[in-house]
Amino acid sequence: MRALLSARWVTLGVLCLVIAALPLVFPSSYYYRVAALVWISAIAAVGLNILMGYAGQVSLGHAGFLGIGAYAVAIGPARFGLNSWLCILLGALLSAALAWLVGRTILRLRGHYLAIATLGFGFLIALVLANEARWTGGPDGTPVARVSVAGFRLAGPVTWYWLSGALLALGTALALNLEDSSVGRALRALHDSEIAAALAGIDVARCKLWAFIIAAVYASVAGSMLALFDGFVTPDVASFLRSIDLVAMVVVGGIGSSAGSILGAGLLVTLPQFLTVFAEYEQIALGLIIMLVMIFLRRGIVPTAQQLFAPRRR
Amino acid sequence: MAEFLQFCFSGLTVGSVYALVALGFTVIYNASNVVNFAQGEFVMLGGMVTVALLAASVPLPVAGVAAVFVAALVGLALHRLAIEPARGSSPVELIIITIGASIFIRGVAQVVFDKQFHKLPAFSGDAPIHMLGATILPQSLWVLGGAGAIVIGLHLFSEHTLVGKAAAATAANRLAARLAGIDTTAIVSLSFALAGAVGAVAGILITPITLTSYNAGTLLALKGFAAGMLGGMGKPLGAVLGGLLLGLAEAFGAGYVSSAYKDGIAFIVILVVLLSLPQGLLGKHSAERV
Amino acid sequence: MTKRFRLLPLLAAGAALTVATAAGERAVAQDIKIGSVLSATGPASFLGAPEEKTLRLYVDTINAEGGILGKKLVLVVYDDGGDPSKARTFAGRLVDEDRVTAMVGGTTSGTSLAMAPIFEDARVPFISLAGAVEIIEPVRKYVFKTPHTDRMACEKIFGDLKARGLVKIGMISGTDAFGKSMREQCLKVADKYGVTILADESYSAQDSDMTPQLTNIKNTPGIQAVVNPGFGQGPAIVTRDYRQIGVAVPLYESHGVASKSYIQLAGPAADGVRLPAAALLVAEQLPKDDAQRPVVVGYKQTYEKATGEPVSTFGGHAYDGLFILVDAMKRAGGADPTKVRDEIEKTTHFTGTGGMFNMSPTDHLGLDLSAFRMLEIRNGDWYLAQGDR
Amino acid sequence: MTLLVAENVGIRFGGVRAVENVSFAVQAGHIFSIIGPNGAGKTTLFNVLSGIYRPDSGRVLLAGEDVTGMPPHRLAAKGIARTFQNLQIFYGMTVVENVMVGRHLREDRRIVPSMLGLPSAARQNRATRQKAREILAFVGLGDPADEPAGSLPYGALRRLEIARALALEPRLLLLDEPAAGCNPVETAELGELVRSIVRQGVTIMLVEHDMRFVMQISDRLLVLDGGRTLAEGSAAALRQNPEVIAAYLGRHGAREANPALS
Repeated sequence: MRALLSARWVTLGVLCLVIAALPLVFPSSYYYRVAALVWISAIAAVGLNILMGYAGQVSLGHAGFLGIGAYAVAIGPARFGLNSWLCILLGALLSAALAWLVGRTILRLRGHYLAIATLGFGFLIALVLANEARWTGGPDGTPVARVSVAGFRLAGPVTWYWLSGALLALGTALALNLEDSSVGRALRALHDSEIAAALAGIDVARCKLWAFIIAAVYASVAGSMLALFDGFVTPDVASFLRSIDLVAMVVVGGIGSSAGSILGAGLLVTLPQFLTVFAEYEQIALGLIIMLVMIFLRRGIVPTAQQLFAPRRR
Repeated sequence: MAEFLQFCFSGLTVGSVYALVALGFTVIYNASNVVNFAQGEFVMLGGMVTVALLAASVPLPVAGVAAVFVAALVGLALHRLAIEPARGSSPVELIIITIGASIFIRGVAQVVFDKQFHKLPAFSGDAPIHMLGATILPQSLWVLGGAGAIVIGLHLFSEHTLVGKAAAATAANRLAARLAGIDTTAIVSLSFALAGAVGAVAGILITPITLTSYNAGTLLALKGFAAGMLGGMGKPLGAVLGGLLLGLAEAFGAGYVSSAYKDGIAFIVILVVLLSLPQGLLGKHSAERV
Repeated sequence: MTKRFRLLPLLAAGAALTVATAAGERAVAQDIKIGSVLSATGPASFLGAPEEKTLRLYVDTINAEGGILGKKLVLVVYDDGGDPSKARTFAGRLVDEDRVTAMVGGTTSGTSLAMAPIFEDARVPFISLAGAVEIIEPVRKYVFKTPHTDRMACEKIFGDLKARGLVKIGMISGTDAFGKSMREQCLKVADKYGVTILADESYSAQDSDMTPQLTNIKNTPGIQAVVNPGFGQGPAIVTRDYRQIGVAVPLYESHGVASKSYIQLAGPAADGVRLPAAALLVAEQLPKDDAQRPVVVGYKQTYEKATGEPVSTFGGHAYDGLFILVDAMKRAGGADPTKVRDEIEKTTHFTGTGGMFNMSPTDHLGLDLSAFRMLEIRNGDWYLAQGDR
Repeated sequence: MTLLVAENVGIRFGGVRAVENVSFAVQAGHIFSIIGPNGAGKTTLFNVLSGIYRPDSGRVLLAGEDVTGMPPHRLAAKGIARTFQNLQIFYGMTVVENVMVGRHLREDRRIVPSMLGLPSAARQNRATRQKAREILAFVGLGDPADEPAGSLPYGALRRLEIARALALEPRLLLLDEPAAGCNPVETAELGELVRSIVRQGVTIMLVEHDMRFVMQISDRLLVLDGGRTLAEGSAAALRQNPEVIAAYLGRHGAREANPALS
C-alpha cells in the first residue's frame, strides 16, 4: 500500500520538478513554446489514457473534443462576450454532455468497431467546425481573444509554459488518484474482463461512459489551452490525424501509464523539431522512429523501462 | 429519374473505389487480426509506381504488373520487418506500427516520386456511357469489375487451394494451425504480400478516376477501413457491400441533402448500421465464452 | 507492478527537450538570415514544393552573385505539413531561435493567419504566400503577401461574366480553406457585378466524383455559367465530370489551378475553361513591350531548367516575395527587421511574376485587378482570353 | 429457507436448445451441485443465473424476488457472486487489487472525491485493501498479495477468483469447476475452503467434474443431460437412481462415485 501511494507521489513529484527545473536550461523563449505545447498535448494524452489505458477502450476521434474546447474559447468571447475562463468551463461541460450522449450508444461497440464509430464521431465534429463558417470562420480558422487576469494580459510562451505546466500537474494528480480508487480499479478490471467485472458488481456501461466523459473533459481543456496559447484556431485541431497523434502519444509512452502518456506527448511534439535536420527525409525518419519504438520498446517506453529496472517483476 | 440514376452511378463509382481499398484490409485482417493503416499506401504505390514507369516509357501493362510486384514486396517487408518482430503486441500497438509504416512509406514516396498530382489514362477511353439520361465513365465499370474479380479470386483461393485453406485455419486459430503443422508466419507474410498486391491493383484501377499523389493513401485508408467495418471486418463480400453502401450514402447525401455534409452523412450511416448490427453487415455475432 | 521507476523516463524527457533544437542551422554573424515555414508535405504540398524549390534556387543564385550588400543570404526552411499549430511553433523558432530578419512563407491561409501574431509580436516582417484576403485585411503592421487575393479572383471572373452577359451562375466550391474562403468572397462581391448565384454546391478536397453536385447545378433552371473555386486535384475532377454529364454552359476555374498539372489531369475536358491567373502562365505570349515579360520569361526559364518541372504561379509568389524582400533590404542598407519592414511597405513599381506591386501603409499586397489576366485553355495550353487586354 | 428458485428455465442459441425446462430450488446454507456430461448445459445455466444470458423462458427467483434477466452487476448487488471455468483474472493488476475490485459495491463510487484524492478516499482505499488482505489470507493467498496476478500458479488463480467473489460478501456463490486442473491435495484443500465458506453462511452452487469431490461435499445435486433435468436429489439418492447411473455415473463417474459414497 505504501509503495503504491509513494509511487503516485514520485511520479507527480518528478513531473513538478521537471516543470520547475526545465526553464533553467532554456536558452530562448522558443523552448518555452515547445514545452508549453508538450504540456498541453500531455493533458489530452493523460486524459485519453484514462479511457484507453485504464478502461481499454479505443477512441480514434478524440481530437473532436480538443476542437470543442478550442472553439469554445474562440467563439464564446468573440460572439457572446463571455469570459475566456468561463468558456474553458463551458467547453468542458459541452464536451462532457456530448460524450455522455454519444458514449451511451457507441460504447456498446467493441474493439475495432468502437474505433470506427469514434473515428466517425470525431470526423463529424471536424466537419461541422469546417463547414459552419459563420460561427467558426471555416477552414481558414478564427482568431482567439487573449485572456487576462486582473488586467494583466496573458500572452507569451513563458506565461503559458507555467500555466499549462500547472494544469498538467493537476490533471496528472487527478488521473493518478483515479487510478487507485474504486472507479479506477473498476475501469482497469473491465479492461481485462468485462464479464468478471460485471459479476463483481461493476456497472460496466456506466464505468466506460465515465471514462469517456473524463477523457473528453481533459481533451476539451487541453483544446482550450491550445487555442488560447496559439491565439488562433483552425478545424485541423479536430482532425483525424490529430486524433491519431493523441493515440500514438498514449501508446508510444506506454498504455496505462500516466507518466508514459506525458513522455509520449513529449516525444511526438518535440520529434518534428528535432527532425528538421533531415529536411526532406523528415517523414521517413518520423515513421521509422515510431515503428522502432513500438517494436523494440514493447508496451511503450515507460513499461519497458520499468521492466528493465525491476527485472524480478514479471 | 435521370437524376436518381446519376446519383446511383456516382455512388457506385466512388463505392467501388472504397470497396477495392477495403478488400486489402480484409486480406490482412483475416490472416492476422491486424488492422493495417498502411493499406492506403499500398494503393498509392500501385498508382504512383505505374505513373512513374509510364513516364519512363514502359508500356502500361508491364508498368502495372511491376507496380503490383513492388507493392507486394513492400507488404512482405512490412510484415517481416515491422509486424512479425512485434508479435504479441496488442491490437492498438500494432495499429500504431502500421501508422508509423504509412508515414514512412509516404515519406519515401515523396522523395522517390514528387508531390504533384498524377493520373493514368482510362483503360477504355474517356467517353461516358449514356443510360436513361445518366452517364457513367467506362473506368467505373473496370473498378466495379475489379472488385468483383478480387472477391471471387479470394473466395476461390481460400476454398480451393491448400495455401488458402491454411490461411483460413491460421485466421481461425493461430496456435491450432501451428500445431497442425502450418507455417503460420509464412501464411501471414503471404497475406501481407497479397494485401499489397490487391492494394496495388486497386491503385492502378482507380487512379484514372481518383488521380493520385504520394499523399493519396491517407484518406483512402480511412474510407476503406470504414467500408470494411461497415461490411463486417474480414468478409470480402462485406467489404464490397460496405464500400458500395458508403459510396451511395455519400452520393445521395451530396445529391439530395447537402454536399457540404455528405461525408458526415456517410459516417452517420455507418454509426446507425453498427448500432443495429454491432459486427457490421455480414459479420457473425460471436457469443462470448466464459 | 509497482511504479517506482517513473523518474528516469521523465528525466529523459527533460533532457530531450533541452537539446530539442540544438540542430538549427548556424550562420556566421554577418550573414543575413531569412526564414520560411512552408507546407512542403501534407495536402498543400503541391503548393509548398514549388515555393521551396524557388526560394532555394534563387537564394543560391543571389549568393553565387555575391549576396546582398556584401553579405550572404542564409535560408532557414521548416515544413509545417499544413498544420497551423505546427506552423506557429516553427514561426516561434524562426523568431526566437534563428533570429531571422524576415520570413517569406506561409503556404496556406490557415498557417499564415496562425503565424501572423507571432511576427507581429516579434516585429519581424512576414511576407505570406497564401491567398486569403484576411491576411492583409485589416492591415497588420508586419504582415504582407504576394498572391492575388481570392476576392480579386472573384472580381476578375465576375467582370468577365458580366462582359459576356452571363450573370446567372452556379458555384461548386472545395470545402478546403482555399475554396471555402474564395466562395465567401465571391458571395460578397456578386452584387457589385450584378451576378446572381442560383446554385451553391461544394465538395471535399479529395473527393473522386462530383457528378451529384454537378447534376444538381445542371438541373437548376437558368444557369448561364459555373464557377469552381478550388485548388489541388478537385478542380480537375470537377472539370472531367462537368464534361461527363454534359453541362453545356461555360466553366470558370480559379487561380488555384494555375499550373500545368491541372491541364494534364483534366485532359481534353479542360478545353474552353477560363480562369484568372498571373501573366506567368502565358509568359511567351505577352507582347514584347509588356513590362512583365522579362521577369516572367526569366523566372519561367530558370525554374523549368533547374527543376525539370513546368512552372506554376505558386512558385512565382515565392519569387515575388523573396525579391520584394531583397529590394527592401537593399534600400534599407541592412538587415534590421524594422527598417526592412518600412522599406517593404514602400515597395512601388516592383514588377514580379504576379504583376506590378505598389504597396502602401493601407495596402500590404499592392496588386490591382490588372495583375490578373483572363486565360482560356485551348488544345491543352493557356491562351489570353479574347477581350482581355 | 429457499434462497434460489429456478422455474422452467430454458435458453436456446440459434436452433440449439442449450437448457430446456429446468427447475430446481436451492436451500440457504446448502451446497448445491450441478453435474452432467460435457455440453449438458451446466455453464450455460450458471450464465443464466448470473445474468450473462437472459433466459428465453422461465423465471429465476432470488429470496422470492424475480431476478430473471437482471444484468450481472445488479445481480451482484443482490448477492450473487461467481467464479469462472475459464479463468477471468484481471491480469493487469496485483493479486490484492483483484480482490479489491470485488469490494466495488461496498465502496463509495463517486468520481469526484476519488479524483481529488480526498482523505475519505484514502481512508476507504486503506479499508478496502485491509479487507482484501483478510480475504486473501482466508483463501490461503496472504503472501503473494502484492505480486502481479499473472505470476500466480494455476491453482492459486482459482483461489484468487474465489477470494474476489467472496469480497462481494455474497449470499450465493456460484463456483464453476473450481477443482479443474487441481491435484488431489489441492482438491482436498479446496473442499475445506468450500466448507468453511458455507460455515460463514454463504450458499454455494457448484459445477464440477470431479465426482469424488462433488459427491462428498454436496447437500443436493442436479443432474443435467442435453440441457434437460435428468434427476435431482441427495448424493445417496442419486447413487440409487438407475437412470442416473445408466446415463451418467455409469459411464463417467461410477468408479469414483461409489467409493466416495461408501
